Amino acid sequence: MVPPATFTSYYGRPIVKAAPWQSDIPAYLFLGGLAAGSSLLAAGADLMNLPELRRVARIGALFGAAAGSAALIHDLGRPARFLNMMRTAKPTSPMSVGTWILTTFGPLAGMAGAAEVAALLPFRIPIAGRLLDAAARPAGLLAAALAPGLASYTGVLLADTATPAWHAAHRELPLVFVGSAAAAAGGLGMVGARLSETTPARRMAVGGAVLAFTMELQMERSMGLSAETLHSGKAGRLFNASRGLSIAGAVGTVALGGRNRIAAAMSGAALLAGSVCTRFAIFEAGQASARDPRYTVIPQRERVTRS
Amino acid sequence: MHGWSTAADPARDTGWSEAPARKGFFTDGSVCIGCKACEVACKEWNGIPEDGLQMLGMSYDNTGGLGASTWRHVAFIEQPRRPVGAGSLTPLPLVAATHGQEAGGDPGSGFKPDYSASAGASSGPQDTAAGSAETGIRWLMSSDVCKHCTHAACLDVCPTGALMRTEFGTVVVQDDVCNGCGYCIPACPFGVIDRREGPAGARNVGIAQKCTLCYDRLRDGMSPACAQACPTQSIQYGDLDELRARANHRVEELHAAGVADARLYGADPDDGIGGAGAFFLLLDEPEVYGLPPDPVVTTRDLPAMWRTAAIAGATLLAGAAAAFVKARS
Amino acid sequence: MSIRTRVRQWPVLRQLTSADHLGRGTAVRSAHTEDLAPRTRTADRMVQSVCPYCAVGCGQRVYVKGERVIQIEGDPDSPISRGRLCPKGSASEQLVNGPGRVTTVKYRRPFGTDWEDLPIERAMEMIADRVLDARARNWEDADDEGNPLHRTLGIASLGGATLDNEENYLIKKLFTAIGVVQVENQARI
Amino acid sequence: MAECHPVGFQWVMEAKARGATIIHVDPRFTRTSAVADLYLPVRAGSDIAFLGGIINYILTNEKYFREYVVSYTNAATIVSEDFQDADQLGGLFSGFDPKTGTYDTTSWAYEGMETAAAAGSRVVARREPPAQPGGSGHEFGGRGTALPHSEVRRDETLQDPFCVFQILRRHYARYTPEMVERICGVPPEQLAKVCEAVTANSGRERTTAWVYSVGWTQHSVGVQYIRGAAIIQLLLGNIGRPGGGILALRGHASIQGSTDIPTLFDLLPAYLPMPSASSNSNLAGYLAAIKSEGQKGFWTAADTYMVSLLKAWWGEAATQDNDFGFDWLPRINADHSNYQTIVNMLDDKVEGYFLLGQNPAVGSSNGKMQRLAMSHLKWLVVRDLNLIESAAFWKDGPEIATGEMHTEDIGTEVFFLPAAAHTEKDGTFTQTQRLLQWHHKAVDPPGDCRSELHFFFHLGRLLRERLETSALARDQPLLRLAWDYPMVDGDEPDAAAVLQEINGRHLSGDRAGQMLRSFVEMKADGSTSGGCWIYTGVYSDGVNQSARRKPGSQQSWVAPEWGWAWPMNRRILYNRASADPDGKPWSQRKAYVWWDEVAGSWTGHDIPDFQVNKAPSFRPEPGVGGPDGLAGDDPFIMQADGKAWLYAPSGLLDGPLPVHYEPLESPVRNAMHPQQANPTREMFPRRENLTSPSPPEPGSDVYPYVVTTYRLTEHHTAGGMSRWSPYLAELQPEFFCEVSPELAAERGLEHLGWATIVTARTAVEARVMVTDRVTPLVAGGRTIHQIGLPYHWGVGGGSAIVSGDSANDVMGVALDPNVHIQDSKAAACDIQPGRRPTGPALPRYVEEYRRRAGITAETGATRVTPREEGP
Repeated sequence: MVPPATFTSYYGRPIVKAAPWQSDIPAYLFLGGLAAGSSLLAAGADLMNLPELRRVARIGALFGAAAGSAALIHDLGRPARFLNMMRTAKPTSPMSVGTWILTTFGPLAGMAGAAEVAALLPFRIPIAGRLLDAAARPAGLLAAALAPGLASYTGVLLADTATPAWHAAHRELPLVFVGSAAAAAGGLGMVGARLSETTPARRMAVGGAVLAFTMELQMERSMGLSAETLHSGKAGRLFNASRGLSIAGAVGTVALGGRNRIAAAMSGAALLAGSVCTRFAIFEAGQASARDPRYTVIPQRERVTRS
Repeated sequence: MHGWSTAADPARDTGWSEAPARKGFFTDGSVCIGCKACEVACKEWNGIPEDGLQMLGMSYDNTGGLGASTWRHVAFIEQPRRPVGAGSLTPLPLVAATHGQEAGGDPGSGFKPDYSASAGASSGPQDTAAGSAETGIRWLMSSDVCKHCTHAACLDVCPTGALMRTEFGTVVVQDDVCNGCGYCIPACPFGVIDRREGPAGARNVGIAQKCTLCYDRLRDGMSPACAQACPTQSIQYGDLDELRARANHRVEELHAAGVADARLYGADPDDGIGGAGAFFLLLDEPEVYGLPPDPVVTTRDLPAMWRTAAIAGATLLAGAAAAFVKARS
Repeated sequence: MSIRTRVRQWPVLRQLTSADHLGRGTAVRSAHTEDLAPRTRTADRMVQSVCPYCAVGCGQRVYVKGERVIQIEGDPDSPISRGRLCPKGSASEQLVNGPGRVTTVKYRRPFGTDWEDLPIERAMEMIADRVLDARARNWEDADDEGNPLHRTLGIASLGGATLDNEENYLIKKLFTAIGVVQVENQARI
Repeated sequence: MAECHPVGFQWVMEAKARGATIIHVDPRFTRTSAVADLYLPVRAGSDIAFLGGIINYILTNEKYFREYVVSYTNAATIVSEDFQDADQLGGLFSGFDPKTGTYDTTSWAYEGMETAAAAGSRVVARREPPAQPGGSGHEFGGRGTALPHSEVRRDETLQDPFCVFQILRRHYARYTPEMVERICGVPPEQLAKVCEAVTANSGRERTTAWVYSVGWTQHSVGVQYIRGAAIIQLLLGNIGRPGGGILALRGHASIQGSTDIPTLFDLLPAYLPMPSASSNSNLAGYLAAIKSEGQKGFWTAADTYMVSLLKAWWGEAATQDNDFGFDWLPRINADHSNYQTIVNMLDDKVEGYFLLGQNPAVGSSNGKMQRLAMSHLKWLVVRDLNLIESAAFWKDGPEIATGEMHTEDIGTEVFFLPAAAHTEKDGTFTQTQRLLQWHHKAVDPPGDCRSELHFFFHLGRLLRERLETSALARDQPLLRLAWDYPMVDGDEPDAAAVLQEINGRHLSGDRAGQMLRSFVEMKADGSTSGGCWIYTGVYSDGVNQSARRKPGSQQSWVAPEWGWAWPMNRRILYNRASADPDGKPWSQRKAYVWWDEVAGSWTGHDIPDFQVNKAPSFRPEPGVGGPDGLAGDDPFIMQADGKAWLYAPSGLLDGPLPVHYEPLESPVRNAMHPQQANPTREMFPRRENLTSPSPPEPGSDVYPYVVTTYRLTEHHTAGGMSRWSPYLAELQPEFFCEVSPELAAERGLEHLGWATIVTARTAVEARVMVTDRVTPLVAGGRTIHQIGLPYHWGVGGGSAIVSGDSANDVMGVALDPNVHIQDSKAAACDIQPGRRPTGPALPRYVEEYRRRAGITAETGATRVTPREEGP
């Protein structure tokens, strides 16, 4: 007879600790992804001469990088010591790697974004404005070069922990996250640019959504027991929402995105929201898996028994 | 990324050319009397604030677990009168959480044991060093502490260099460097390190805190405060090699005395963390004491993760490029 | 600190130039860490003492800096305790420097509803007056059969057992000399 | 021991590692039980029966150490034929007077000493009105009582039916395993394990030690608990030998010192008794009651001890002509101990009260009675580190909340004077093993904080200044008092100078001014002084021996050069008994001190507790008393016959042998005798101190459970030194009760919920800890549930970091007649789920219980249990 699946713990208390992070971090996961995807979209639009898409994407990248950085700093226990992040460069620390990427990416994407913002102003900024115009393209292209790193490292950031649900997903998380980033950036382009310029945005959005969706399916298999956490409680609700929004957004994009400006904008918004929900869902699932010792004990106990 | 050899010398690996022998703790749960001197001596020496005046109902444990303001924690496990020889081989103590319940949750609410759930659970030998064969009760106690892993995830993931390997092979937080990013906290496979959130005005609020193995005392050749205080030498401090030898001998001694449950935890250099600098002698499964049964340093998988990230990045780049193919309508 | 020094001490540079390429040891050590020392090293003096809690009589080492106790820990020289202390003994520093410790005289007048402050000299005078008063009013020279008593039952004392022998000696000596016999101690409880 | 003396317990763990068997007998499964080889739950208040079962086993199975017993104990001594054992009289010994509740102990005497005992014993002399005997077993701390001479008749074959050994056999025959089970709830096979372990580990090659704390002393028969252990240890030859003994684990830093240099009403320093009113009209009469010239041992020199004390106190003013000031000593004529004083306070007989580092509002039994009593005082002086509950009872104590007291109606004037901590003064503590250890001052006390030394010296100075011109006789003892100590650090009396006075000096002759080396140098002619003869030698050669701190690693395992042990730095008392009658070690393994034939002296690892040049073969001339009267095989040098007493022919007020009596409040009938409880217990039957009925009185089912109190490692007694410490408070923040799962089910108690515990005194509320560590016992065919309450919390004062109801509030006050220690380890209670009523509803709730049980002030106050009709 198969023995019942019981496990022991110390008064039901967690073994590993949940990250002390509040919503700043999942928000950053989204914003960083948005910035990365947007900078790629902007670079493409720049090269392909799609000015409206370029503007939306550059401003999206600027916003994502700025708001994301703010969220990161806000989340610190000692925000005034943010610069200590620059003391070292540690390949063993995804956060160190990510910080270096973000601090390089940020000013570049910022410059490109600033040029777009400056262009919208009713007046011209002397000298600096011209310099900005001149720098916008190389800065935007350099930012785009860094964007794949920025979009993917956050997957490693979560996976490189003892949080059961995150670590178990380490083979898929970067892929899920780049998919989610692409979907968000595409979605933003669909929201902000005229239909005629959104073809790349739509492609990117749908491609991203499909990638994220497939990799999530794969991820759930890898996660084993801890996949439970994606389907219960707060994480479960968020995950369902992310699925619904992403599917709706993707279907909308494919069906109507190229034809109807409003439908495109709505689909884009759904994809953006879906990306937000994906990040929050995975974040919350990890936190829940850390708080319940069964996700730590049972897989490890099974591993011990197997070996 | 890691030399996964058994002969890891963490101090030399981190630039200490003139390192003394690696130091550590051997915490022998078979002689712990649960007095909590270690908890107090640690707090007193390190100026750690009081962190909670609530009764938890977890036997005599009102500390709960390791955290930013608890660097030593004595676990108390009451294993009740049990029928001998029935059921499975793994003892299921009073403290079993049953399958499928909500996450362990709010420690503040205190622990309520479920007597019905523990009924019928079984046990190994009744008569052990730390128990009375007469009443069938075992009251296990053991003092938990940071493991000072050979492969320390907290140290690996710290982005500021606040976490540092010392010349003694231990892992410490540099209070003046840490910016409280909190990454070390989920990284630790034992749930040791945490960010101090209060009380307002206390030292080091907002930054990560954990056992330093009394780095300052070690510098003057003194014992860590907990080991010095421990009345029964349940906590032994010394050269790790020697402690391991001593611990193996102690286990043999206990086995010879019929205490079949005795086992070492964290003493194996081939385990998932490369062996702990602070290891334990336990009388039951690790999870009974709130320890993970098979901890693995998360950064062992980091190379694979970076590879995945590279693939993901490339996918994104390729996808983005593809999105612009013939994109001008 | 000059910019050059700062740059030279930048851990990223030290990572590149030292053996600690991954930045997990010497390269990331701060100046503060480098100077770290136990506070016992810089104490002005250490005196040997005895734990004031139970009667095992564990040896304590009391470290003082700036006329303040900064650390109390077990005395390894003691053949009784061999340097070890229980949680109470380990908390001795808090007993001495405790947040709740009252260091001024408090006075509650008869029927009063709150504490008042009182200079210690005044308190001593008032207590002396009351002792003489109660003693005079309740003096017993002899019992009914004429046996000498030479005492008062109007005053009593109850001491804890953390008092020093020398203190108990003066207490017993003084109380006996003024005829107070109800002198008692935790030892009875 | 692991619970309350963790650092001392290191030696037990070390012994265990070396193969020792650790047995723990306790109602409660503690941290000690957790690491013991054998744990036995026992019903609180039943230990005399448990110990009796072991004695029965030893005697029945001939397991005693015959040579030791014959040579070193009074087993062979013949007792008066008038003696009748408790068996014969339904639980009373011969000589009981039901009117006074006391014994005439004449019939207990050794054969041939009956008359003398009646005339000479202070025990008899002290049985004077008012009814309670004023004496105390503490007086006999260093010895047995006086004997008129040491010419006892002995039968070394131990066959005489009136020899102590045969009396023991008969006395303990009824303590069968079945009886032990019925009384204690300990199954016979468990008892057998203990008996086998204890006897297998005693004898020439091995020793067994017994360790106890207040779980044994806080009973109305507490002294007889210890006597029970003493009988075991003497029968097994475990006294005076390494690894043997009966070790009292004292709970406070200098509680041993507090009895050596007593702040106790019935003692002068070093176990000299306080003079009693009727029998000690002069020094000679006083001394005659302490010792006779014909008896053996060192108590015959009591005159030298007493005169030296008087010289220490009154200096020049103490002269041969004025009996060395003996008449200046106040006299006692009743029980003036703590609880009697509290009762007197309630009756407005006490005006002023000093509390010196003591918190009776929480730490004493029947806390409400304590607090009510203090509200009757005119003034109260509290000296402590923190604003303890006893200082603030008038402000926010529990009775203020219930409306039983009103702040504005309490006339007590309260002075709180902050005290100095141990790091802020020099001085000695005497720890549990009689070791004096000097603690050095580290810093000045802050603010108004002062040492007791400072307070009492200056109080004395102020009093003397006020009375300077008085010619009243009553003021002369104070004015003539030697009260002149050198000052250090300003106006702090020099503690070393006080210790020197305690040690004593030569006052005249060649060595005038020099410190005494030993109490044998003391003289009765006024040429020496010394404030505590057993401490003489602590300043030998002008060196503070108590401050010696040669590291333990640099000396022998006995560590004689760390601190100083009384007497004369001997670390094991009566260690002559570690050698056989011929002076050879009983075994090489257990060698401690022995006779060196070549050197003609005793030698060994410790300082011999014997006249060092007295050969084992020495026999005194008949009629010689004192130290010279001790034979070479009389190891018990303070005893009047040189032997250890299995049977106490005098000195105890409640019997020459222990008898099992039930606690005053018990759920069961005494299975051993018709007599239910100790008939000589001291009681205070009154409204403030009610007792619930015990069988055979009706109503005991209203309080069906046993409640006991105890300590936790994390706290210290009434909490004055721990509840104000954040690090300790957080480890055990709340008052809780420990109950078994069975009781929890019976009463519907939920783990971590609340429970109300109610006794005849009051009700308290506690968080519930349901734990398998509490075992329901089956005793006498019924299940006994026991409830454990740690007693560290209190209410009032407001400044403690954690507070809660006080366990001692539910305990009552009845005292052991010998030592006036309260019966606070077993009482009857009920327990109900939920919090207790608050405000005036609380006294009503308690009253309703009393009504149901039919409690009046006289309940439980009957001394001799009425005999029931036989079946």
